Amino acid sequence: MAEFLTTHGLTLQHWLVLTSALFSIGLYGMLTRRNAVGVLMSLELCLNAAAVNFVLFNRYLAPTNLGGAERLDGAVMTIFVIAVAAAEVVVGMAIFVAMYAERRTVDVTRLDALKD
Amino acid sequence: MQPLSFILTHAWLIPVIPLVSFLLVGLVLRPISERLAGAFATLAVGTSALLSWTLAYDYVHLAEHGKSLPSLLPWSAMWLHFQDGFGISIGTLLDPISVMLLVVVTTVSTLVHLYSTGYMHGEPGYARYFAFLNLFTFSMLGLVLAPNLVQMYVCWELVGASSFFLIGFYFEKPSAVSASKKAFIVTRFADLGFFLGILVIGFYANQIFAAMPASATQGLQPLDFAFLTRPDVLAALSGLDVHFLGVGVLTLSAVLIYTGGAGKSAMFPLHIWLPDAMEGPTPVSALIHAATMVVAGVYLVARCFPIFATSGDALTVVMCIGAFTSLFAAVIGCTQDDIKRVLAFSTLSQLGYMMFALGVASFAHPLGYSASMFHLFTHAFFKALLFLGAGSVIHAVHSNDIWHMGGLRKHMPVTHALFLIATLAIAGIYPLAGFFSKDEILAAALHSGHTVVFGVGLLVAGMTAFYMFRIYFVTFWGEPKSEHAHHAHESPWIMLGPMAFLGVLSIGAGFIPIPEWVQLPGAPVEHEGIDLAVAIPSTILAIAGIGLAWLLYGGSRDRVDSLVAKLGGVYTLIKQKFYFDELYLFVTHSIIFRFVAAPIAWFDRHVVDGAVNLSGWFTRTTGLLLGKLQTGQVQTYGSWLVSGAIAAVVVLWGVLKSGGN
Amino acid sequence: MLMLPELIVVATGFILLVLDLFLTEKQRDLLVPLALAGVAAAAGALVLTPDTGVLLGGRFAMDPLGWWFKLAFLVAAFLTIALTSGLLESAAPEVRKLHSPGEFLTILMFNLCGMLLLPSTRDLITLYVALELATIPLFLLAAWRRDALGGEAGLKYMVIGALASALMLYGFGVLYGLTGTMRLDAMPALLHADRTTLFAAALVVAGVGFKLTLVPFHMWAPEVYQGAPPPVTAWLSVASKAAGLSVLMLVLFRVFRPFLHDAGFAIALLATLTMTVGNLVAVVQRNILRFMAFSAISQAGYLLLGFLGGGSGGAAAMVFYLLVYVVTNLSVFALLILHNQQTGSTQITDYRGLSQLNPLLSLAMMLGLFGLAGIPPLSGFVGKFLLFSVTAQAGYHWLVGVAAVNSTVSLYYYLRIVRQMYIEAPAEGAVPLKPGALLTAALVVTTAASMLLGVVPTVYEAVRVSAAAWLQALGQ
Amino acid sequence: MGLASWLILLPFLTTLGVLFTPASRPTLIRWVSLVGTGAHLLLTAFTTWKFWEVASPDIALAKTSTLTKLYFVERIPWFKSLGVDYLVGIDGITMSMVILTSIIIFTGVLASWNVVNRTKEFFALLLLLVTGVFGVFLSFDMFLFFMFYEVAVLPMYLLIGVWGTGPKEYSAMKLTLMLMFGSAFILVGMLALYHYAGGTTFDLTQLAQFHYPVEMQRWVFPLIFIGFGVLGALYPFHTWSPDGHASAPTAVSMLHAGVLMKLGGYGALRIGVYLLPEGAQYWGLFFMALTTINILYGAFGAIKQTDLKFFTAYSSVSHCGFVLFGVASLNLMGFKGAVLQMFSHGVMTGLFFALIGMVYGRTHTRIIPDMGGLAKVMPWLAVCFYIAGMASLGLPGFAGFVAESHVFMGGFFGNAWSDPLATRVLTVIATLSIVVTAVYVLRGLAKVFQGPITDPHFLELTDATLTERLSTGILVVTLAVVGLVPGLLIDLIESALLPFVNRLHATGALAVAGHP
Repeated sequence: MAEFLTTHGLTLQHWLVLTSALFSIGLYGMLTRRNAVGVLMSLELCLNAAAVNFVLFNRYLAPTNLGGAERLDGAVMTIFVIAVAAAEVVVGMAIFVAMYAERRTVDVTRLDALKD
Repeated sequence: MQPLSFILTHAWLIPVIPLVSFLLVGLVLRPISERLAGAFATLAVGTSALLSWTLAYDYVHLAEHGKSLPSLLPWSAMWLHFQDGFGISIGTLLDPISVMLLVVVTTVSTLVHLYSTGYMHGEPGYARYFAFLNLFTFSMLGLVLAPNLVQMYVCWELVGASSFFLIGFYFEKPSAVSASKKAFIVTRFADLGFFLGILVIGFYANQIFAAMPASATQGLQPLDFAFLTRPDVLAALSGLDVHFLGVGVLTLSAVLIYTGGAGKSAMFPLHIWLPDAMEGPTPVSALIHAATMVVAGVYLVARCFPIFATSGDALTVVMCIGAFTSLFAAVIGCTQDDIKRVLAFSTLSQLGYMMFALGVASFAHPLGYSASMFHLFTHAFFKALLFLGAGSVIHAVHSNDIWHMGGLRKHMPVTHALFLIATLAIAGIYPLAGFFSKDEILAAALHSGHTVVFGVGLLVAGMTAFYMFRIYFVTFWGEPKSEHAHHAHESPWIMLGPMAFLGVLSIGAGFIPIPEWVQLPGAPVEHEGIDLAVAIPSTILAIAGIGLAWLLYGGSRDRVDSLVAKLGGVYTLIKQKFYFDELYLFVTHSIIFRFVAAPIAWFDRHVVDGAVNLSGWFTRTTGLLLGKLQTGQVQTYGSWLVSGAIAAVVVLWGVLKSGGN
Repeated sequence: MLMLPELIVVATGFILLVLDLFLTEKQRDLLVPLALAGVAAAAGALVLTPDTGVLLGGRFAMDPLGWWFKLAFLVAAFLTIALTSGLLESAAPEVRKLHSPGEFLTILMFNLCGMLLLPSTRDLITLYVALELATIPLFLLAAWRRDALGGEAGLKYMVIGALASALMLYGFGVLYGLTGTMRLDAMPALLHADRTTLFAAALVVAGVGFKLTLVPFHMWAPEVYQGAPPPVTAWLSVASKAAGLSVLMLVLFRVFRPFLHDAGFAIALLATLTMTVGNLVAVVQRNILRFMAFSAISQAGYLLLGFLGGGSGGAAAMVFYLLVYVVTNLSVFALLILHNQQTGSTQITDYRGLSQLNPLLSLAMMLGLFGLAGIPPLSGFVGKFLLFSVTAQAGYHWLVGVAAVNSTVSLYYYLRIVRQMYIEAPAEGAVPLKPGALLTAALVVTTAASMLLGVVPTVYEAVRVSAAAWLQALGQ
Repeated sequence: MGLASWLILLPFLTTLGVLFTPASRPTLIRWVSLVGTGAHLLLTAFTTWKFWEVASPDIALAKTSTLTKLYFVERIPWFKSLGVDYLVGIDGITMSMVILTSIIIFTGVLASWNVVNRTKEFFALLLLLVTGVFGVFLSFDMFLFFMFYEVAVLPMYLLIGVWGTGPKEYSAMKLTLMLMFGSAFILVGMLALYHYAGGTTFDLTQLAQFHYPVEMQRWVFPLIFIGFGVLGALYPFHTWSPDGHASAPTAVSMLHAGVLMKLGGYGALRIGVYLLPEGAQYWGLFFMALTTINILYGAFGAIKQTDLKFFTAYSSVSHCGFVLFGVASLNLMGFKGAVLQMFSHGVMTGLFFALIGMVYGRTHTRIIPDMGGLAKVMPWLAVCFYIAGMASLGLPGFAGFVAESHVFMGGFFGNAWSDPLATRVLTVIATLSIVVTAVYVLRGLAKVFQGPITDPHFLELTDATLTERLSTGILVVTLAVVGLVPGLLIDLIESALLPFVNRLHATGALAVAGHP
């Protein structure tokens, strides 16, 4: 796999551009989607972009200077991120459902009962 | 030298007795019995008077042959310690002028106390009145005995305060209240000058004091008269090359000190309070505003005379203002209708006399100094008598206006006789007291070469005779002009007695050899007998004045009225006292209050306080505006968060690139 | 042994969860004492725990300052549960009751566990997991009352929280990329003050700033504080803030220590912004929960001052102030919760005349507010004083001025409440509040602690010793 | 425990005593307060006597020393790692201020005898406040000092807010915030002082041995001076004073104007000048000019006031200006004058406010034009009012004159670091106030007490009661005693102030050039 990537001229930088783009798209979505579910989905994008980063760095950088169990830290982190993201989504959805029951909408721009 | 007698070493008893009496009367006796309070107060001052006569007697006998009387400081104690080598002591300075004034003050005060027991009988606040009289007497005596400028100033303020309370004795009467305020504030303003004078001279005297060897200043403090009037100190002071607005230190401080004196002695243009001060009970006017307190200014200048004389310029100021005041007041005195005001203007005029007498004196020609003190002495008696006489008349007629009186010589013969004596005395008719002292002043002016002043003095002498006889004729001659005047009764003996005593003094005081005793220390003796070159013209002028008064006021009022009509505006101008009261009123109310005080009050409430409120408003408004950012839109908050992160990046880049490595 | 407190807390959480299934409505009243006992046991265990030591191959470690943080979390949890007891019990008024007490307490326990883990984490993985554990349950707690406001609060909290955690995670990723290691302690040696590092630092700070309510990452706070049930708000305002501080200290002292001194100006700026905005907006609030939110924001600004200079004095000052803040803020919340529970109101004006109805409660609340304002001899004063002192020592005299002026402004709004309680007359028909036993006890404890911490120097001196030891250990 | 601690503890114990007295028994509460403060008065007298015994042999020592010697020192380490100690002690300045405070609180309790609304809280707060005041005067550790300082300021908010009149909430808030604003400045200065000296001690006596860099002194001194100046009604930070005093209840005005405002001058002297002599040298002239404005501005401001309390408040602005003026004149006479003025103004203004309260309690108005001729129905109050007025216009025989003469002498004598002509001109301008003061005092009093009675209801009013006579009497006697025998107080404070001057001179003359 690694050989495949390097031979096709894909360096870490390319991957980083990808994750940055992913992250940015996620951010944009979080800040602009009116539908709460859409916001959650954008969040997933962000988290996943970050998670991919960890894998990448683990792949490209970490093994060179570390030994033992820590060699896998980046990958482990990714798994945790995925797990946490799932938990986050669960909690989020639970709240949305409760919200929807109360307000009959999941449009985040209409949630402004609390303000100055 | 023989040991000093008891009273000389315990001279402090003389002021302290009235003080104790003041406290007792004010705190203890007043609620118990008003009569008792009055009697006690009178007794206390009487005791002081007896003591001061004894003291004067002992003191005069201290004189050794061919020498002038010594200056003694038998008792003193540190009072206010400013810093090392600069403190203020209190003590009793005995020298000719203080002893003389001691006698005058206690004597007149006793007589006034006595007189008042009759005059004030039945008035509400009777005991309060006596308490303040006691307080005044104490303060005045303290002033007289002061061995340094600060004690003088302290007592100076206290006499001012007691004068304030006595002028405002009828505190329900608005005119009395405003007169008392006016008196206090005007003199206070003058005292500011006095105080500044003390500051200025104190600063430099302290420098000189500190530079002297300790042996040279043994037992002295920089502000002691004994130090300040020493020739070497004066030489050092006048030698200082320090000028303010082109005026040397010595002259500056002398003029400033003189300002205080001018205020108390109501010299032009600070004279405006004295006529109004006549709102107080008449005995008070007699004691405070004729015989004693108002001469404090003269006394101050006399006390500091070496300073003035060394300065020279300051003395010229004293002379000019004194001469002008004497003329100015005499002119106004000719037109007033209120008997007490006429007397007040006459007091002003006589004070001017005393002042310019001092002004013409010098170390070369010290006669003016003695003459001034002599006149102070005699004037106290006849002026007090005039006031008490006026009081007696007012008591009978219930009015101050001379045109409500008339014909009183029949109803009040004793008062009439005594008033006449005093009037003659002030007019300067031989052999009454006023003649001698006035003569000596004029002689001093003439002999020291101040001919203009001499001329003014002569003129004023004539005018004095005129206006004094004007009120005399209007009051005691002619027909009674009011209902009260018809039914006037002679006053009781408790009032007449003191007047009679003063009458005797008005006649005889001229024969007391004050000028012999009161000599300017360190100057040649220049006393001479009656100088006919002066006596004759002055007597002629006086008689002329009396004659003119008789002419105008001896008979009907028509002549006066036609004369007034002819004078027209000039007369009104004079009668309105040259509108000085209005001028002051304008300056204080329309300028200071309106253009200083009111704007400051406004500025404070609106600008300074406004700034404080503005900062509060600003805080709230900023808070409100920042609060508006809480739109309730979660995505906006998210944007803030992201922008915050970006901003943090930028800031960190900036800070660590520039500030770090 | 090192992890005993955390384990006890987790165990308590599970026990509560399981018990909840078997208990009747009435019997559930036992859950609160049980939870309290669990927290107390954890605290007891903490006391016995040594303040240094390593577990899990260096991914979990005790350090002297972490010990204090854990104490703060446990104290906060204990007090919060005590304050909440009135709303959790079956007899509570239906409208404002917090339903499902077992679940509520369980989630609280898990949340607490996450916080307890935070100061001990030594690599990015544990840090991330602990942080999320310390955050996600809060979303649920905030939305506990499934009413419109609660739901909105929970949702907003969740969205912003997720955003912040995404940013932070991205930052973590960059850090990992830069150093190739997850171990926090290994990072300083591998980092240079280049743009990428600073970029990562900024992202991490933004993520933590969300938890610590630093301006401009604070905007969720007023909304959530207002919408959440008051006990949750209380918990949020103290525990979540403490968690934020512990992470920030971890990050700034362990990871970015080489730059800490030079970044002083940035910290100063952030502190200025945070306290000023918090204070200014607090001035105009009418709802007491929102008001407390802004007050808490400004307090975070003061806390930040301790980072200036990067010395152990600063660390000690922050931790001490945190302890002070926990007890003081909870003493204020005690009355706030009680008031809300019995009147349903959250308006500041509804506190009017309280001093005439409940003199002692009002006194306690006033002391709490003065403590927050930093008025001596309350400990809030000493705490602030220490922070200001650190600031001055770092040479930021102007910032001391800013902070002190801000204190003045804050006094204004704290006094507004005092004014309502003491100067205004009570409303017609207002009845005195009746505090429960647990709440009273908690109030007494917090008030006493908030006074004593400032007068008895023992705690501060102990923190100071810990901080010195901690920083020394870091330096090696 | 020593005398100094007891002086702080006694009012605090009295506070507790009041707190533990049931609110339903207001009379008992009053008596507890009265007995507590009375006992404090006795304790103060005893301490003064003791102090005099131990301190008087050391006067010669003070002439050369640059450190003020403390007596009855108690030091208990507190926050050890910070160098914070519980450090209390007494020197001459402290002693005189303690005497003042003790008198004022005792008379203040008497003057509040008729507070009926929430009596317990009132007295508890009043006594708490005064505990803080004693703490400030007696503590010589800056931390402790600052702590007590705020304890002294804050109860004012409730005292005015609850028991005040008029726009009380506004006034109370403004007062509290402005004073706290001032203390923000102080805090900055204090922490700078602490850290520049190494950050190991807050002990004033030890900090005094440290020589601060001149540059640092130059920026810290104005902070300290202005910070304390706010409490000392320094122009333009004085506007809390009129509103605050006007709204405050009698005893609070008394304490506030009488004692609390003194903390300003005290702090400026004790911390500003003492620790930062070179800063003082640099800024002396500037602050002299500012306080000259203070003096005249307050006096002119008072002329136009119609409310008796505003009137007195502006007069306080003017008189407190003297205190700061004396401090800024940087010589022994100025310093002594400042302390004397603190004392005399404290007593005098305490008397003023007590009397205003009494008059207001009868006429139910404080508006000067509405009153008139009251001397007829309340001679005692009138006499006391006039005495207070005369004292405030600096009539010799009362304490005010002693103080003012020192201040003016001090200003005129100037110092080596300010342009002599400038200090003299400023002094001369400042002396104008003695005339302006006479104007407003006499105008105000004349309207209230003299002239015809303006309202027939006034004829039914009564003169002072026994407690009122007692409280005013004590204050009047104090004014007179200090005025007549100033040595009593001067000797007490001089040895404490000499080191202040010595310190200024020990720094060596700085170049006069480059003044602000």
